[in-house]
Amino acid sequence: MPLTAIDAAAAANCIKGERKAPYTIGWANIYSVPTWMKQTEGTITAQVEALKKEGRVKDLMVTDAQGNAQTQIQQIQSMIDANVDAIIVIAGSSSALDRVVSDACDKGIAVINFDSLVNTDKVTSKINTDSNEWGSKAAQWMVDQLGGKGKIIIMNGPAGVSVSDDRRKGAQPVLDANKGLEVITETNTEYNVAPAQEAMTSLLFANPEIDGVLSLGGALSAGALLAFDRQGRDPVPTTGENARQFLELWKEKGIKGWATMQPNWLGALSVYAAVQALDGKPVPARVKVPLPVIDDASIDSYLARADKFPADGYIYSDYDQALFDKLLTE
Amino acid sequence: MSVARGSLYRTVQRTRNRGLTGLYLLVAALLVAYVSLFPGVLSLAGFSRFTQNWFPLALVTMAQALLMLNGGISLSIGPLVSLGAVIAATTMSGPLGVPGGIVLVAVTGLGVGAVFGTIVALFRLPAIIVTLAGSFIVGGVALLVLPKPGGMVPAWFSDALAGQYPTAFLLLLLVIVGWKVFMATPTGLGLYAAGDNPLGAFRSGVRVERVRIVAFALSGLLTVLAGLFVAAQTGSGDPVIGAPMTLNSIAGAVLGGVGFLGGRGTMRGALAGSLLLAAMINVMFFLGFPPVAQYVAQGLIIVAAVAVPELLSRRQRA
Amino acid sequence: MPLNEATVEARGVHRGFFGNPVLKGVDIALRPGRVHALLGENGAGKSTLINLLSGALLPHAGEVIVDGGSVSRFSPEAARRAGIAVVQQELSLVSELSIAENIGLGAYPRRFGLVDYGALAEGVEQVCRLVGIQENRGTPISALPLGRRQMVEIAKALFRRPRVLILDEPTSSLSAHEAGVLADLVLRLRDEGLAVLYISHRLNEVLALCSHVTVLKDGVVTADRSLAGVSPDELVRLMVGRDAEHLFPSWSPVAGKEIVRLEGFCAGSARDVSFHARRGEVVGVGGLVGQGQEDFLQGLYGAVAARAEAVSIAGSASLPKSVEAANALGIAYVPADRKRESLVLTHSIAINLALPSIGRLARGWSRSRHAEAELVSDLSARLAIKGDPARPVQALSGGNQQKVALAKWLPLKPAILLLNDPTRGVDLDTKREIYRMLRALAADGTLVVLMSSDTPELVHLCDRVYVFREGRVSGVLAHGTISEEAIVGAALGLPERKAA
Amino acid sequence: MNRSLVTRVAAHPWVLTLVLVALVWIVAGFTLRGFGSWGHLRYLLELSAVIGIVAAGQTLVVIAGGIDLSVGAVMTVSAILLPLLSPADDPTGLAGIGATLAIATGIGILNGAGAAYLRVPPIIMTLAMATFLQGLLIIVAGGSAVSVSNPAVIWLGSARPLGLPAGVILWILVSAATLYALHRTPFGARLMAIGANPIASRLSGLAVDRASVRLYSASGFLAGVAGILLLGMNRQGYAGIGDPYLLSSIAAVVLGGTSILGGRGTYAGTVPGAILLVTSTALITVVNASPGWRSIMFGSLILALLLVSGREARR
Ligand SMILES: Nc1ncnc2c1ncn2[C@@H]1O[C@H](COP(=O)(O)OP(=O)(O)OP(=O)(O)O)[C@@H](O)[C@H]1O
Ligand SMILES: Nc1ncnc2c1ncn2[C@@H]1O[C@H](COP(=O)(O)OP(=O)(O)OP(=O)(O)O)[C@@H](O)[C@H]1O
Ligand SMILES: [Mg+2]
Ligand SMILES: [Mg+2]
Repeated sequence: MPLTAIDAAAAANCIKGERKAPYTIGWANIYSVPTWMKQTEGTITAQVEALKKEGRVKDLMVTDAQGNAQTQIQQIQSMIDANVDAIIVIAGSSSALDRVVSDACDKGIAVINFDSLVNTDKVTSKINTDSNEWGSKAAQWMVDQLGGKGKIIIMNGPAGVSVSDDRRKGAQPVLDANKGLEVITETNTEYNVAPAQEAMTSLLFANPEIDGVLSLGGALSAGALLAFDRQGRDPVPTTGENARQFLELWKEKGIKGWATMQPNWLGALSVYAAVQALDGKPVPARVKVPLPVIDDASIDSYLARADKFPADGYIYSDYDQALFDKLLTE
Repeated sequence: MSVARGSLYRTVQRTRNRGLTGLYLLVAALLVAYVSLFPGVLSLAGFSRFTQNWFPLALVTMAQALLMLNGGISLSIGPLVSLGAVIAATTMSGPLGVPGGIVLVAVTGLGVGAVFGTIVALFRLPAIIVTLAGSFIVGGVALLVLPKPGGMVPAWFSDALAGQYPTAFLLLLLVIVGWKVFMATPTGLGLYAAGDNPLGAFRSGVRVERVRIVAFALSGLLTVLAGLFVAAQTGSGDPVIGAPMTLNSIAGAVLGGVGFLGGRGTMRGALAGSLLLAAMINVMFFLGFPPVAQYVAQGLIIVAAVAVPELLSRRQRA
Repeated sequence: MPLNEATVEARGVHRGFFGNPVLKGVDIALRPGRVHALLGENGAGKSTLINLLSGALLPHAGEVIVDGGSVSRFSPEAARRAGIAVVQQELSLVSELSIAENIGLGAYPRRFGLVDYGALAEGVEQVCRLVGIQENRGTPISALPLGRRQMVEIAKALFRRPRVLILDEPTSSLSAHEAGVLADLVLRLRDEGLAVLYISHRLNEVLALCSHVTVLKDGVVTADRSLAGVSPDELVRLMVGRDAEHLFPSWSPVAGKEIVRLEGFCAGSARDVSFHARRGEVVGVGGLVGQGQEDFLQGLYGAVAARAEAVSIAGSASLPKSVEAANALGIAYVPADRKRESLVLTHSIAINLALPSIGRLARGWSRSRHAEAELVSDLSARLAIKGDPARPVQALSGGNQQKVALAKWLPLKPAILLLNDPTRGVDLDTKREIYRMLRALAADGTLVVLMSSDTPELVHLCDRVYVFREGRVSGVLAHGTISEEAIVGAALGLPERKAA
Repeated sequence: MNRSLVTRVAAHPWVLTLVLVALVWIVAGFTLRGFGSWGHLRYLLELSAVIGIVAAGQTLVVIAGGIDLSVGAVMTVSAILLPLLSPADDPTGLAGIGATLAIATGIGILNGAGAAYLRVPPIIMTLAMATFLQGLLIIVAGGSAVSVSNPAVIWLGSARPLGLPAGVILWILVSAATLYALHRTPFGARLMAIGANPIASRLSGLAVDRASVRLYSASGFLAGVAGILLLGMNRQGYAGIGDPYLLSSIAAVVLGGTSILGGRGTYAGTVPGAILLVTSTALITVVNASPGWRSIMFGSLILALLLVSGREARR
């Protein structure tokens, strides 16, 4: 992972003024209801509890913008007004939060942005996996599976959202390089089972020949598999994310599968990074978390832990402080 | 016949506050709570920021109230906000520049609104479903203009509108003055009349259909202006940023006492309703409510804002 | 313009609704300086005709002529410019706007494109004085009682400085005093040279005001003549095509068991009312409009909150808390504003008639179509309600609508029937039927409480009359002492009132 | 003859919606591969069943002059609560269903009570309720939710007695009950009257407040049923699962010719309205176009259907 000197120099970004432990941390959530968010918040609060015990964090202020980027701006503004020491944020819009986030940075507040990123670089650190890589790796696996030839359907997340757009963009060069792979059609749905299943079912009726499903995240793949199953069609190689339901179906139906993930512990890592930065330790301006891959070899190890995760949740890879330290110093 | 010029106007204005005392008190209480929790809001910058956050909601609430007063409703407020934002973000840094962008956004809003209004008025279709279908169309166009968040609004323009100064508040005052002027035109009063008693208004010589189209067009204008402001506030465009605003605009208007069937309610009430929604978010933050409590409190405050005045007035009547 | 030239004229106009012809080649000519009466039964097409004359509807055939020229593409706006103003039977007011803004609606004085509130206030002031509106001009319409709204509607017509003034049943919701003001006004306007078209079911008004009459029957004009020297009986004959019968039935008082006794009753603006009545009586409730009579009735009906010091009503020692409770005690109420408070206009006549009985007729969970149909045909026959019961009640004329509003309570066999102005806007024949029915119900042992703004009704129909003034009973007139003078005297609080 | 047909259709706008569905199906069946197969049509019906069942409650509420904006949230809550409320030792799974429906109905009762006794406009009451339920979901979602193992729910989502999906059969039952309630019971007649003129209804002795409580509880109950069916079809409940059904339910009602102002309408129109919506979505899905264009096409299709069926009669 190339980390330039400039990045390292910018590591002390934002933080100014009297910032002494224990710190107050603001967690500006965009929407706390979805299970992924709930699990992520779980890792955040767990991390905060641990840090509280060490006396390094005093308080965690949580807001929920109910999916409204405007509200999120207002809430981050309130966090600035309350002069919290750090703000952890998943952006409700990759562009809309730029101004308020850089405002927070100007006020000397550590800003850690993970998952959905803002465009501005005026943050202490951005922590994420690489969405482009997500798409290209999935597409590459599909090419390998099908031997570079076949008809595939691409399932995307919601339109107009950066993550889903970036993943799709990442897949494009691979598809261009392998003209034997024909994209019959694409869909855009929420990252949820029901709409994905619905869309896939319609496509199954319209397309008698499908060789692969290149699904780019969330629970889309589970929806696709359910659609194949319920229409009595033989499943085809499918990519996806670490949704527990997908992993279980993959095993149960014995398909050729591949999955990666957006680890929920990015939340915990963000809290950890915020405190590190506030403590004056170097934190890279960009932390690119490598994509964990789940394949036929590793799926069993994930399913073995399935019980610890909600049925509609995501089985994320293990994490510990050593991993965090490694990611933050790399 | 010594009617002082303007005294009629003043009396009329005064009676429009009827029934809003409860809401005004609630809003005042929230604002007092906010100020005591965070005195910084009294500084120029603090005040500017707070009004900036309120402004887009105020605009869309007015847009919705305008239609509801006329007996309509719009479910395409959210997508239209997005459309305004993406047009602003894609044109303003291009050859058209800021003025060109503003004009283009305004024309789009007026045009889209007028088209909806025409369909509703001439084909006599229910506004709710026309604008529901319209929301998909407008949302689709926004996605075509800007498939993912991006674009750019010149920094000076952002700073001018959403910087350290209470420009948003001044703009809001301007819009309110504009509304007052509109409500002092025959068309403005016709808007109420056509909402409350369309047949009577028609027989009185009000051009009910034209008034309806005007209402939709103005509502479209206010909506895209909210989008324009959002683009300036955020410095960029996002094709789905407006989505939650549809329901919020309805909530603000109904909280403010604007009725569904037309002709009932006032714009001042709607504005108070939107202020209530905006202030509530900040107050809950400073009270340190966890998300669960935020949801519950929000629901309770909304129900109470409507139920308490009603119960009190029933008590008085009995 | 020569005085005898017609200002507005309809020639051979045809108009129907959904294939049902209402007007079949009607002629009418309104001339300056003349008050022209338009008579006809409910549903004869009077309102339809004036809608044609005022551009609110377009004729299917024939033409409307203004100042000698035929008009194409007529509209309310064009009619206003031609100086035609209409007081519609259905109010065309906007409840949230103020009196002044309503009066000016559609004809605002402007300055720089804005409503000139100064000029509006002046213009409104003039017409308000003419019609005697004292309320603050900024008061919203929703705060006014029905009668006052009607006056605003008249002021609104005058505000347009019309050459032609069309009044469609303007007095049906007015008090006697307001009606008097209006009559004077009409005569004055006539003398100023206006052409006036006057529609009313009150023949004495017609005789007092009008000099010419057009009678509509079954969509055609059956009479178009001067009223000079026409007697009331002749007028009735012109209208209904046969000799006039007595309007009021004769009856002999019966003294049934006491069914209502109230002391210190308060509801809404009604204060400290003492009231008692027996089965078999028709008890009148009179007074100027809006003196608490309506709250009194609605309080008895459980529709507004009420309390009393001592109560005995239909065998119960407490007031009904809700409308259902009142119904259960056998109390029924016929509201004044039938379109708003009584009928479900868009629904069928049958449903409207059956609505209060539907639950009782049901077998188990299901509605009994058969029993309902029987009930409906029985009621339609008993009250001679015209029209297919499957049609919406809004397609009925006002009089027939009123019959529906009354008839739906009969299956309940009410012990107490509360009526709020039941003959408003109702034609003569129907009035007669309603009066006969009220007395017949009384004879069967029902207590009928009749609130009315039509004083002759109280005089000729009631056993006793309670007169209200400022929320209190200002006089109780017993049989034999009831006269128009006594009622008006008590209503105005004159000292020589007779208390029973 | 011709004319009486026209007037009949004008008097029953739902017939037109039905004709539209038939037309769309026939045209699509001949032009699109796979559309006309029995399996596909059956699937469309199955999807329509979910919308149709929520929209049954919505139809009742709208006819009575109200609106229920909490149905989506109620569906979500039901789908998420059901696995939690199903005791593992109940082999039938009916206990869990009963408990879930009781909660859904309870939510409806609260809506109705707020609208009737607190005089909160239904739109605000149900919107606030939806907000409350979001709060509830934060507590419940992602907690100990387990995959649905309730046998009755799984059966509902996958069985095909008589060759018809169980969900469709359930829908037929709900439709029959709704049509019966609306057109054959005193309750239905009263709802229509209340929707057309609440003041007159009250003065005619109809228990308007009580009716409104019953009405919203029916809507809550039916949203609960739809949520359970949706859970059965997806095997998994998640936050947001019910969200798309709020607008769909309203759209189905209005496309079916029910007046959004209340007082007039029938569930007989909502049924084809629901099918029309699902069909439109399916048609748009198989078109290969950018998301923006798809959205535009969907909106235009609804608008076109609306124009063809030209509702709200001239005054
Ligand atoms: N808009 C309409 N649609 C359908 N039918 C109508 C309409 N307006 C009037 N009618 C019918 O035309 C007939 C005549 O109505 P109109 O209002 O002209 O009667 P009218 O003479 O004014 O009666 P009234 O004395 O009760 O006022 C009525 O029986 C009514 O059924
Ligand atoms: N089928 C209908 N559809 C729509 N409007 C109708 C219909 N039938 C009648 N109307 C309207 O309702 C009115 C009912 O007829 P009519 O005028 O005879 O009653 P009314 O005299 O106005 O009642 P009232 O005297 O109490 O005011 C008509 O004037 C017309 O405007
Ligand atoms: Mg009439
Ligand atoms: Mg009449």
